[in-house]
Amino acid sequence: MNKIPSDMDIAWCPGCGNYSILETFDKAIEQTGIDRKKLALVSGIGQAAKFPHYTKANVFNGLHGRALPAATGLKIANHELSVVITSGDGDMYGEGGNHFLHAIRRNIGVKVFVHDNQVYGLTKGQASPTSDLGFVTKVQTHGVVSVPVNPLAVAIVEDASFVARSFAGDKEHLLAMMVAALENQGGFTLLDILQPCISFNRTNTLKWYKDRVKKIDESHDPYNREAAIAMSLKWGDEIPIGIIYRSRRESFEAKTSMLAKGTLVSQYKGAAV
Amino acid sequence: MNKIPSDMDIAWCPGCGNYSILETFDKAIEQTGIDRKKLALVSGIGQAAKFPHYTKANVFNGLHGRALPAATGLKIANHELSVVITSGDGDMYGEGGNHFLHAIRRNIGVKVFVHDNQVYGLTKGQASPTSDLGFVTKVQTHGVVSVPVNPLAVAIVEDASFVARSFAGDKEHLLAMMVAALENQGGFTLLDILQPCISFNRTNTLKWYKDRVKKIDESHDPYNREAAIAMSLKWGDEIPIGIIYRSRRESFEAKTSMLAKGTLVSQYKGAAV
Amino acid sequence: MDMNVRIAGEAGQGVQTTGELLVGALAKMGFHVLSTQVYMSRIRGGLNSYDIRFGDAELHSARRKADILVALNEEALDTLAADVEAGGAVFFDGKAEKPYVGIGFTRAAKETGGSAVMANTVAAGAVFARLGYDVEALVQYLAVEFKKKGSDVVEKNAACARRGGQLAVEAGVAAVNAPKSVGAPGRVYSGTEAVGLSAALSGVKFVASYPMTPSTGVFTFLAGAADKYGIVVEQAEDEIAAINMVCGATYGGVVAMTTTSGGGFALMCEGLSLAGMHELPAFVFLSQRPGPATGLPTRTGQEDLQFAIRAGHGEFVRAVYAPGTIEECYELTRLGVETAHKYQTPVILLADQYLVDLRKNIPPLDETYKAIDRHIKEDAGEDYMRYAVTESGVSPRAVPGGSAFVVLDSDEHTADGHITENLDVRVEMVDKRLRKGRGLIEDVVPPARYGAEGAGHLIISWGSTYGPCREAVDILRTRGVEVEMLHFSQVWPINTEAVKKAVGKRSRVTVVEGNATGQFAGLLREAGAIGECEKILKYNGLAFAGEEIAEEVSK
Amino acid sequence: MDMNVRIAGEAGQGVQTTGELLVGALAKMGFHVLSTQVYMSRIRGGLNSYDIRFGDAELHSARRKADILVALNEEALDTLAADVEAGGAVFFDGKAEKPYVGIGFTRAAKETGGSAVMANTVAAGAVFARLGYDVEALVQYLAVEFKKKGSDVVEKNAACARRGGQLAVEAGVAAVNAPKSVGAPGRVYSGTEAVGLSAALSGVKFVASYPMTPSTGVFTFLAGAADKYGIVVEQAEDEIAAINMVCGATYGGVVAMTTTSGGGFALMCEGLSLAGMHELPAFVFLSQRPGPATGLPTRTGQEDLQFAIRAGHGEFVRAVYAPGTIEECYELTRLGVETAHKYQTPVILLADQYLVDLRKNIPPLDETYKAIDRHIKEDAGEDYMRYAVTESGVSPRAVPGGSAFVVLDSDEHTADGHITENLDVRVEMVDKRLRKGRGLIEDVVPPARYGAEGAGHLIISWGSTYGPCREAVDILRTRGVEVEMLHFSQVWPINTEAVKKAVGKRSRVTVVEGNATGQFAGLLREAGAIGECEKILKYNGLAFAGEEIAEEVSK
Ligand SMILES: Cc1ncc(C[n+]2csc(CCOP(=O)(O)OP(=O)(O)O)c2C)c(N)n1
Ligand SMILES: Cc1ncc(C[n+]2csc(CCOP(=O)(O)OP(=O)(O)O)c2C)c(N)n1
Ligand code: SF4
Ligand code: SF4
Ligand SMILES: [Mg+2]
Ligand SMILES: [Mg+2]
Repeated sequence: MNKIPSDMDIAWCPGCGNYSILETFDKAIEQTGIDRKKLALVSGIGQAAKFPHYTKANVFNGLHGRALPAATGLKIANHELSVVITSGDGDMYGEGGNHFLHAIRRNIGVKVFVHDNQVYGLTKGQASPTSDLGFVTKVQTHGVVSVPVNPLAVAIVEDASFVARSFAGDKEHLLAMMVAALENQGGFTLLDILQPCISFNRTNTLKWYKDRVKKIDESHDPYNREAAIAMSLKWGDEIPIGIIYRSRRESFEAKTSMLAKGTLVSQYKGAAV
Repeated sequence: MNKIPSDMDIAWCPGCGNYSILETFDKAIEQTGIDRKKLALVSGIGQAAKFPHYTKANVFNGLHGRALPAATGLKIANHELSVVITSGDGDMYGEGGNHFLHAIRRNIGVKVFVHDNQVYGLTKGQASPTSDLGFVTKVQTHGVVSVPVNPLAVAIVEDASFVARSFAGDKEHLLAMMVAALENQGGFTLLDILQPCISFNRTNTLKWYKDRVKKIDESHDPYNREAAIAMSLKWGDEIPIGIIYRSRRESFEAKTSMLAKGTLVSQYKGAAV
Repeated sequence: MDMNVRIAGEAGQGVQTTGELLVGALAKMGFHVLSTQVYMSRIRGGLNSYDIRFGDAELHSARRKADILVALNEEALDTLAADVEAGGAVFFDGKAEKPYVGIGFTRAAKETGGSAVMANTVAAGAVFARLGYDVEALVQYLAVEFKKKGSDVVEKNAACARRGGQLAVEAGVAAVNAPKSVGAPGRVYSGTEAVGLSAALSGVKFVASYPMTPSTGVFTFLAGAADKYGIVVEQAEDEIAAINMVCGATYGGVVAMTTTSGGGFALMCEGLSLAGMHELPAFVFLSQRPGPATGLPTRTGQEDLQFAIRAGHGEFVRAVYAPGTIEECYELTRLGVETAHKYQTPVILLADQYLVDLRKNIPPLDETYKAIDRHIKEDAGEDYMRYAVTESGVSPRAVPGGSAFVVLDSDEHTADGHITENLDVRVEMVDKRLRKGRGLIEDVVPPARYGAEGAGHLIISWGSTYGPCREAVDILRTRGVEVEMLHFSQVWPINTEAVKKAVGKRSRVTVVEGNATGQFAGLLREAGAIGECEKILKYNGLAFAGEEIAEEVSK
Repeated sequence: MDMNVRIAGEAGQGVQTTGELLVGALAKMGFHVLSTQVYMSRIRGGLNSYDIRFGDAELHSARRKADILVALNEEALDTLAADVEAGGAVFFDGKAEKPYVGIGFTRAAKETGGSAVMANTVAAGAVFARLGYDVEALVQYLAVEFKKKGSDVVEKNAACARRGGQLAVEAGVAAVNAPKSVGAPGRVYSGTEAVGLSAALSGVKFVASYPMTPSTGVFTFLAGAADKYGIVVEQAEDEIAAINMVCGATYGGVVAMTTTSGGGFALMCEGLSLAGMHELPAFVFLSQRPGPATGLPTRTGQEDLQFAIRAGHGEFVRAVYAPGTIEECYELTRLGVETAHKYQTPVILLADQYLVDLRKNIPPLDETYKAIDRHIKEDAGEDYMRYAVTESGVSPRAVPGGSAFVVLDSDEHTADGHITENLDVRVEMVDKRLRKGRGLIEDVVPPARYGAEGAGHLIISWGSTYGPCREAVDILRTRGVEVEMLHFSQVWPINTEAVKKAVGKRSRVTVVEGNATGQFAGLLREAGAIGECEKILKYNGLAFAGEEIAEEVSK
């Protein structure tokens, strides 16, 4: 049941960080006991966005950058589904930036897993919104001049329900984060996963990340917004991983009176209005 | 020269906050000595976006939400122009949200004046991204449930060059802010202007704002990011106005080697490559 | 016989309120009423006008001139007095020189009712005097209308209405020979209401839109109806979000729609293509206004036809409906939603500012809630294939959350929905998707005919030009000119054979459209359905009047 | 005579490198070379192939079968061995059973050159042995090609090439009768390079794009050429930003463009409409791939023709060019940019994956930099009117920063660019904008003819189907079937009279297109330029081969 369709050939490069994310995801689903028939994976386009094809679930593999609105529509139609987005840094923070900004405000209860390799993988190595300054590509021939977007900080100032970072190179940590994210009931849930791309990011390699990631100290209170913002602004020699922020807001679904009597889609079953 | 075309009939409601913004803008241009022939006003669509028609300047009145990319293209074509955007909260933070997020990263040297009336004026009163929680409209019949976007906080965490807030009801303050914004040479410049909409926002009225705005204390150091973030998160009983944040980043134009020898458009004049 | 009353003034002066008051009262009194609106893109100021045409027979179009003009400000007087029929009356809110009748509506309202907002009631009273109708009929209507607001409001309005009539008489206004009541149906609907109501009754449960004139009315209508019908109405951050939310919601099994106009629709093209590939029943209400770009935001036009038909990259099938009447707004909304679900493909309902703002009294629409058949297969089971290849091209539809895994991919995919680069499967899937076009063609709403059957001259209308064309046919007939008319309320796909048959042999074919390039004529030609033809085109932002078309035809 | 060498293997195995090496060497040796690529949407793995067809006469299309297959992995062998001509050779990187020739390219490369990346040089050496060409010609080419990398690299590659030849001989490979060099022009270009180079030479100084296959090549080319030509290349956050940046930059007076494919273009529709309303010379390079939605991201198709022509709400004029050859890529890019500026309106250059990846040796393109005429009026002065009404519809163009105020509005506007709701001005402005269409029609690139003049059977091609159709005409001629061919390198607007004249009376008209619905045939019909016609359509993601069209025609 949790195996990929046997004739499905995984299109990722051997050695790609996406494999550990896939493996860990399957573990997290097992651990949380989520019924795969009630699991919907929504994605855009990119390497990360191919993910849903490689596990067993309902799948909506839509347009580049548009996973969030599709997932929002789906979650509203049937909020009993676990709706998980698997996206890339370009997909979510580039093409999809506006939806990112507004889905957080809405606090829609979807889980957003961003495979953040700081590069456009599928289109062969252009800079992404999270590429570091100076990153050289065939388009950014003199190196990136725009400062990287800080999705975690943006999510925190917009008061997202759950904001965390993990690393594909630390499966144990990743599993813990995925489980926490999947179990979060508060609304918009962001898990940014540092993911080495061996083909196009020769700067932020597995080793580069390994040398820098640092688990967030237990003393950090994710409900403390100020501390969370400060934590989210850290990047460079030390990159904090763990749950950075949590908010006590109510989710969109919880606040929408129309959904109190059951899922929207179930409302066709009963009597006419 | 700085008069509006005599046959131009201003389409704003009598009593609208936009009038003081217009009046103050003309003063700011006078005070800064900006040559109107070198001034380009770029706007999207909305009440605020009609602004460029009511003063004398070069005008690019484009699409709803798309002032920023158009202004970016223009600034790159001719960085000797003063490029000023007059936009609304819906235009800039709603439809235009993705450009907002990325123009800041780019630190393109355009001035963004947002006439923030916390409502969609031109389309008759739907909630905007800055509408307060609970704001009731014909679309948001049970009141707004999404938390307002915090454009200032977002701009600060994205390290914009200049971030300030002012109020249409305090022309003196507004003039000072406009002048400071126009004179800022560092790159992306955001001035969010609280603007009463007498027709569709009966909550955040002139009085409502007057009772709450509070000039930022001189002791505030806009180069202190932490303090700036804390300041930007304030909203409600007390709404700080003034320069909240400044950064020492270099602008896109300054960092682009191609523009070192003069404006891009001037490069047709010289010898062929 | 019929008459045309025109209320004109600045935005914010109550043009619309006065108009609606008269429409309501006259409809209640049993006249046939049809009203249209022309307004500027501003909240206050400018010049707006509201035409109330009413009479003793059904009406289908506006008239160019007014029999009575109520000018609420000087600009209205200056600009519109020339468009009053000879012998017509002009009321002006203030002092006016002869032949204009100066009545201080606002002043009278303040004096009589205590508030300037009742000026429209005073004006309505004056209009009644001119028409020679008993002002008490107006008073009765007001009593019902304002009942909820309490007896004080009712009484003050009654006084204002009476005062208006009195002032008109005092000013020397004589009653004219006005239409007699015929007991016409008493329920007034706008195009907006007919679309919104039908959507709600058809089981639309999710609406995601970004406001844009002239589509916002339907969005707002559905927001207002949300509690009653159990609809989640969400204002999206932009139109791209709106269409993708709709895709997500339909995937989830809910009937969903979005409302937009040209610029917003332009942003939805990629999402439309997604619905084509995913085979999702996305329903788009596209209300046109003149372009390009921002154009004339509050005016009318039919410029987005060919765009609507070609919008989206790659090839996929769709249906595009274009209602011409309030009734068609109601029927085609349901049919559109049904077709989207029957064929699992995007459907567009193409309206325009003229049509959404058109108001008319018609027999009450059926308000029974009856959700359309979503064609959902329950218990699809583990072996479910979302894109099973079928003869009709339509695959059994399951939705997530049940016993099946439902897999959609925007890349080319195998029958189970997973990504593929197998090029034979590609061809099979393209053929499958396009095969749905056959059923869509069979289901096309046949063009409706009107006028002199088989006449040598055929007039073709589509969408909102129906009414004006129909009136033109009647006008021409009174002048002894026999023409036949063919009306298309579905503009895509084109059933070439059916059209060819309906057109038959004619000496003259004229296509009437609200655009500058003759887009529908082009489509009919491409389909091989017609050959050379004449075109009557209008693109100044206003709708046709029947008389205007009759004139053009007679040229 | 000509031969076809096919290199196939996984992404990342050097299929492209090997292909380009052979193309380069064979072109240098004076053969006519034409290469095409087929690849999957992945970075590693899968199955890609690269065809190098070369001979003693100019080539216009790929062939379906190969004379030599170099299979870099087992999947390539299993899938493609069947597509080798009888008597052809199959090389396999490893052990292989007869009749396949197993040569350990990688192993040989490691042993001889010290690194696996030189396996492609070994393979090229083996191919040379099969062709009976002196491997020293390959070595010479390598010496020039790798000069910059130092003598060590050159020597190691030389050794690998020789080793490849030797291994082939040892494996019993016999030389075949191969084409003789004819001193063909030595400069190889891809479609991508021809477009990119032409854009740079025409004075494009600003490029804003969002990456999307198969348009990214031109974007990357221009980024690589930026320092040389003084171009600012900016990766936009999305395609909406890209087109609006282009609008802003052209307003500023700079020649600007964007590159995209179907899905990205869909997002640009509103911006395109803006360029139409603002009258800005926005230039869009639209490289097609199969849809709808994500479709087949790395394959080819011609499915976006009608969308490109109708994209954007409201009505405005545009030109759409569709090059069929490398030379046309070069010429039409400049012409497209020129037309955009001459008429101040958006222009689209429509290519596809097949064409951008096509490589061919042709006489060197003129690399003189000569910016196009931007038609800018200097010193326009205080009284300047951006939208002065003229006979041609084209208003004198000034840019901001000079003596004039330059005012653009996306709403309907008066001649000075300010917003208006004057409906007479509206009509005047629509007419003015659409009047530009007349000049555009006069300037249309006439269709090119080829083959038997006046033959009863006419084949129509557009864009990249040119080459395959042309080859089909030649093939048919050798079989005694005379057909004429008409090639459209501009697909919009349609000059109906010119097409009618060129088509004349034919007993049979066949339109050849890379889509499933016959879009260009539809356009020609709508224009009234042709009547009933046959269609040869292909939509599996691959380009036509000449033989295939010849076969279809003969059916
Ligand atoms: C509208 C649109 N624009 C562009 C593309 C091309 N495209 C596909 S994936 C991608 C970027 C992928 O980067 P990211 O989201 O970081 O994913 P990754 O491949 O790195 O996992 C782009 C630009 C597209 N499919 N659609
Ligand atoms: C693509 C598109 N979508 C929607 C609209 C309709 N529209 C025009 S202005 C506006 C919102 C205006 O709100 P805001 O930007 O806050 O400006 P305000 O009128 O309040 O000054 C909208 C939704 C449009 N013109 N284009
Ligand atoms: S290109 Fe990078 S992200 Fe994509 S599959 Fe390969 S290693 Fe992974
Ligand atoms: S609607 Fe509001 S924002 Fe617009 S002009 Fe009127 S008062 Fe000003
Ligand atoms: Mg990435
Ligand atoms: Mg606003």
